[in-house]
Amino acid sequence: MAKITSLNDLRKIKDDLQEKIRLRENAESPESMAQIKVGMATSGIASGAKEIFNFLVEELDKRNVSAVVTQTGDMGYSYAEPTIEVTLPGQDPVVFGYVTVDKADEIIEKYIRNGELIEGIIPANYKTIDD
Amino acid sequence: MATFKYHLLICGGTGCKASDSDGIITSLNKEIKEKGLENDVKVVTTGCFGFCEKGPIVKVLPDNTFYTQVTPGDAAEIIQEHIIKGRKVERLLYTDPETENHIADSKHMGFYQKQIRIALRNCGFIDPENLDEAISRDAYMALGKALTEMTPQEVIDEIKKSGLRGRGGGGFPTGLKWEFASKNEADQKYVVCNADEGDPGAFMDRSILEGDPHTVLEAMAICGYTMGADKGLIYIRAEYPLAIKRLKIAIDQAREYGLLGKNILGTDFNFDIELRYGAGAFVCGEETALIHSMEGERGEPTFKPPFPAESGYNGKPTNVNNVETFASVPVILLKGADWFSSIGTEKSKGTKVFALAGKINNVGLIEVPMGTTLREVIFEIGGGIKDGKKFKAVQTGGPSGGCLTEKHLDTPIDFDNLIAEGSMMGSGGMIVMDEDDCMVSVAKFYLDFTVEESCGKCTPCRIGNKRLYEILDKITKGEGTMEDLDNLKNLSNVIKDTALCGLGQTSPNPVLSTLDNFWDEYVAHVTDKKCPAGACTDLMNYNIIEENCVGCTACARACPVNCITGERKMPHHIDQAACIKCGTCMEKCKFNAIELI
Amino acid sequence: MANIKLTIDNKVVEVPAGTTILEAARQNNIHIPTLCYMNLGDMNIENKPGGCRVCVVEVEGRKNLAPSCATNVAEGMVVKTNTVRVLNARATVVELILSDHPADCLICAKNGNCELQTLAQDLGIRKISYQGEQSTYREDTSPSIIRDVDKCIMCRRCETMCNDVQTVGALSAINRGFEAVVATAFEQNLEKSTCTYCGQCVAVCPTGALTEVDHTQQLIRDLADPNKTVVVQTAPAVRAALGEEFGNEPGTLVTGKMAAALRRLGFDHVFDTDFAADLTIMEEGTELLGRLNKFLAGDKNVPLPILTSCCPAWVNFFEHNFPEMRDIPSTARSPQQMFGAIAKTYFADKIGVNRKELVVVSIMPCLAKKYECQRDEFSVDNDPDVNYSISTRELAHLIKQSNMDFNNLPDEDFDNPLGESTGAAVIFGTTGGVIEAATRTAYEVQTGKNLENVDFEQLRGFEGIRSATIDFDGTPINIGIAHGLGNARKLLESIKDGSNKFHAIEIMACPGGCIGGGGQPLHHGDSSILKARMKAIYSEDENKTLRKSHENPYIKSLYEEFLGEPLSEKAHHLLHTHYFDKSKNDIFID
Amino acid sequence: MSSVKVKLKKTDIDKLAEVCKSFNNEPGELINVLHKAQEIFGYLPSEVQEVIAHELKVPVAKVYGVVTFYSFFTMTPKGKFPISICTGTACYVRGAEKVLDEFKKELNIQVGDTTADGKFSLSCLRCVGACGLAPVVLIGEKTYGRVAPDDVKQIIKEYMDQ
Repeated sequence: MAKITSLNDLRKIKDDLQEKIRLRENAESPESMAQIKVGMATSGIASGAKEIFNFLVEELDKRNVSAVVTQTGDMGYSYAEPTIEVTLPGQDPVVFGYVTVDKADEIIEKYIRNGELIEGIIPANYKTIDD
Repeated sequence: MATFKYHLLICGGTGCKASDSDGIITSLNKEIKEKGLENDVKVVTTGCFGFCEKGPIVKVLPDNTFYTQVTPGDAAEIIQEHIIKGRKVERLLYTDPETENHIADSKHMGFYQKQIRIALRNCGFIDPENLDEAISRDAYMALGKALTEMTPQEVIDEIKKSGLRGRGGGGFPTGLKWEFASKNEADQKYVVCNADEGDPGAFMDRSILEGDPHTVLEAMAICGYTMGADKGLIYIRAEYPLAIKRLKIAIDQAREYGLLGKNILGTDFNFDIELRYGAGAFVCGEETALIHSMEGERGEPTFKPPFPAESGYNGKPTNVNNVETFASVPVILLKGADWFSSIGTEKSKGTKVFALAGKINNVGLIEVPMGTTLREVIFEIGGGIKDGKKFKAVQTGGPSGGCLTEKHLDTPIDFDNLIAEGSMMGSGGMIVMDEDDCMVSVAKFYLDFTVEESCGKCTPCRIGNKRLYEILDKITKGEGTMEDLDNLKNLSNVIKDTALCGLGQTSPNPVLSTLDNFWDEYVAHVTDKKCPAGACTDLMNYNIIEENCVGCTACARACPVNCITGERKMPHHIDQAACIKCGTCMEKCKFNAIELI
Repeated sequence: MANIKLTIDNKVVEVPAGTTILEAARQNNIHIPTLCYMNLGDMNIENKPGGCRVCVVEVEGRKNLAPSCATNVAEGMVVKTNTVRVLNARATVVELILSDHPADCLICAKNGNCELQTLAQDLGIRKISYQGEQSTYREDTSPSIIRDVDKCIMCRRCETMCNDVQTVGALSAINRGFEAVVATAFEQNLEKSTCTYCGQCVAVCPTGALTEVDHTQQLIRDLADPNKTVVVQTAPAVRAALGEEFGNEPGTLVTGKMAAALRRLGFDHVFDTDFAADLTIMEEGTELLGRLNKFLAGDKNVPLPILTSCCPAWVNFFEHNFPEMRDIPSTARSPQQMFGAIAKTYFADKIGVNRKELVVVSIMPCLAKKYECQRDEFSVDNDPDVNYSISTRELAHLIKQSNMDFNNLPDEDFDNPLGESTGAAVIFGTTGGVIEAATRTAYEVQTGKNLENVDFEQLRGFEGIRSATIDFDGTPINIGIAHGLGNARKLLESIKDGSNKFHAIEIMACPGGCIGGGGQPLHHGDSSILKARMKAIYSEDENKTLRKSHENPYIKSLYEEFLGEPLSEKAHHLLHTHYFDKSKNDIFID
Repeated sequence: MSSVKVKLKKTDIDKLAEVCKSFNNEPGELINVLHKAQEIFGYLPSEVQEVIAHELKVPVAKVYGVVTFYSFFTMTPKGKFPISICTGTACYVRGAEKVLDEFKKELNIQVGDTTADGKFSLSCLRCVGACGLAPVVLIGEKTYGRVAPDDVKQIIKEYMDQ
């Protein structure tokens, strides 16, 4: 490592390095950003949830969208798998069913970025995943 | 670069290491490799999470799952269930002692809810052996700001404005101290970090050094800039091998990056840091004693003035601050004095780290805003008293502090309130006691410590504390008189009034505060020859409960002094005058017929 | 410096800035008691650990009491030295010290002369409220000094003297807390340490923790033994201090009364070490001139400067610390030992007594002398030249025990032949005196001219290290003087590194020279006493008709009848010695 | 003072001289030198102190004064398995004293002593910071947490045959 010779250098390095622990930073204040949970019980994985999970993690990172992606167990919507639940800051959770890579892309661009509701929402059964 | 989907944070602090957190790391990495998840999951060794009671802790991010008391054998399950299947390992989750519900996320645990972490901000979050992680969390940014955008006086003013006071015990305004040191002209000046933490039951400084060493290095450099010192010394206990190792790594890394050394960040400011080792003397927490120790002398305090700011290490102006104080400095410069001073009480700003221990459910290291009440700390963060017992007292400030009781529970904790109540902030030890703790014995415990640690230089501390201890010992043995209680009081006050250094001046506090708050308990020992808490064995008697005794003679046969008599199959009797209170009879009795009262 | 106004005990006083409360009070006749504090102002010796806490006072606005010895005055300060709070604290502190102190005052060597005892009396301590464990240590007896560490109160004065002033380093505080005490390395006997027996620790010890080895009982028995002839020699500094023990002003000369007292004690011959001091000048002076002339003739290998060797603590010091320089000091024995050697040969022959029946006793201001007379090289067939040495203080005790009214004794003279001396010998008792005496003789011998003015003011004074150049009729002779072993060390280091070029150096181990010796009446930290003694010494010199050693008629006849000439073979045998390397004693090498 | 008399080998003396030299024979570095020396010898016998005093040119009494001041320095060799009991407040409140008594009883030695066979030595430590595990016992590098007096026999047994 070369020596850091100015405050600007230090700032630049910091910005680069911050990516490395963004995952942790985001976990620190989940309330302030979108939280995405991917149903990844055996059935979910079988229906391609893993692929969706990887896509979300990588794309959000690439597109510089602050969001926390976690996996969770069975969401109880087996009929619509793969399912993901998205919670925007200050809003109630919304669950999307039959999620494909394309759908996931749409969810990122429209719902997470702009708050536009899109098709594929599963009617809420008044329960969040953690309950 | 791989984008990890999970970070597994594992506490590598001394407490968790003692419970084999290294073994957990090895097992986790092995599992990860076997399952081919090297690019998805990253294992990070961090500093202390604070929740030592439940260590070792493994925290899974991004979902903030908090696994407690993990063993290396649990690694496979965590990987298989949590990482691969997305199911939390229920049995490793924290159980709320009241609701008995599992709580997965640390944010919802009472232990963390009331905490604001400033000094501990990076502990349990970054890998302390990795400067990159520290930089990504703003390390050296405050130093950069100070060097390029502020004059030394502006930095001092900012610290003064923040209201930061020394966290080592004295509570002296830090900015003022820096200003004194900056005003004394000399060819050489020193910044000293006091890491000779010695309060029995306090380990916040060690946790900071183990968890976030760079913040201390950075703050020392900032201090050096304000006072015109190019040399820093960290006086650290030799009994802290892990902290020493991490500091050495941190210093090397900072030098490599040019954040210590010559022309830091392209300015003409030079600063470097060396370690000095303490050798087991509590009194070296006192700054003049510390300086003598660094000079290779006996760690005896000397009279102030002259203050170290005028004549310190090697006779040069020296500024001494403790670890926690330094750890608060960089954030103040980055977030501003106003932000810092918005936290806390009128005269005590910011947060304070406490080491919570004793008869409490959640033993650990916590950081709360000044002004938090003892009740919040003990019952909300600490989770209340262990085993459902009754709260009796909390000892704050270590050997310099006092015991506070029920009536003080709603006192907002800050420097001045604690002193007003007869205790001290000290370095932040907080020991909770329950109904089984005898307050005379507790006072004796602390005096034993002070007698052991007194340097012996001044009469009141050398002989006075010994005499205090002896009187307390007499009382716990049932040999005390009311005159002894008067003597305790007078001697305590004289020691407070005449001892040379802070250690001596505060050493009678445990006695005075227990005399004040538990006078009846002292009197019970003296006049009734009884220990209400049932802790002083000399005042206890073994007694045979007649209705339970079947006359098996097991106790009589075992008694080493043959003081138990009785017919076979008839209730037995203990001759109290001959009994040596060894407890053998109670061990031998199979019928619960022997009690200790 | 600016003056500061403050109030002490309701009295407004004005003192210079930088004054301590204690000094300010004393200057205004308010006597705050002290115990650990010691200040020998003129010699820059101060012991101020602020440890005993006896001198605490109340300062308005301060939350605890202030040690007056270590607290400087400040403008507008309001000090109270005798409130209930202060008196209670002070008494409690003294009670605490007493609670860890043997209560054997009546049979303690320091009884009546103990600062702790006086303090307890002044404060009216009538009971010790705090009883408990007492520290116990092994008693350590060396040839000169007894350490009864049970009586140590950790005032640290001895440590200051041994380390800061003398740089001997035999004593240090050890352990901590209640076990803390001043002791030797590994708590070994003083004999195994680097101790030089200078006795400065004894001189300043406020209690009975450090005292001298007492030979008075042995002396009483010897005086009573009809088969023994007992002769006594008294060192120059004794006569300038002994009177203090009998209530005389410091600086009162009691030479004549001392001689009378000694005679009444039963000594068969009352002689004077001063005689041997004159003899020392003959030997040492000749040795100096010998080396000097060789050097002036171009021999650069001559060991110079020549160092005086009459002080036994100084000899011990260089044997321990500068063994590599042990060829520099004069080989001349000290006056005490020269006296012994002459007494047990020349004088014993003269009166027809076998040397084994002759007991030579010396009265010395010094504790190292007790050790010196026990050195192997000063014995013949296990019979020491000087049997034993007693201190000025011991002599005073002895006189008191013998029911003499010292102050009303007549003035008497010493006996002959070993009692006659010159003014040059008397000044051996003070710093600068030996070298001045040597100069008086060396000058006349070297130049062959008569020395008109024998007072070499430039060699006198209290400065720790002094130097002067004396014109030996065209040849400048550089002279150095040091008193106090710390100063000696500095001077020796400067010789070692070549920064100082002296021809001759006088060194005395004790601050002030022998007048401040470890066996003298205790000065309790008052340096004006030393000054008065010094003045007395010089006045004795002035009053003598003969003031140059080589003019002493009995010295002349000693050479004529017995020794031949200075540095003769006989003189070498009886009056000179050699030195040892003691630095390696402590280190084990397998 | 309890000290074991030893004679130092020439190589040991050289080693010590080397240590002192690495600190420029600075008297101010005395404590650092003592730390290093104790690392090498395991303890600080008087002979080691004498060599250090000689090298740093400080009085040996002073070295001894420093050694006896700091509890970290010891003049007796530690046992093969040094047992340290934390007597910090947290451990005290949770029964460290009883555990200590049990060790004393089982090993039949006092704090600061070493068993006759040189196997165990017993000492007390100030807070080691593992308060969550109180009471804590350290044997060499290994930590035992939540030790009860009843556990003591078993713990000692672990080392008996080693």
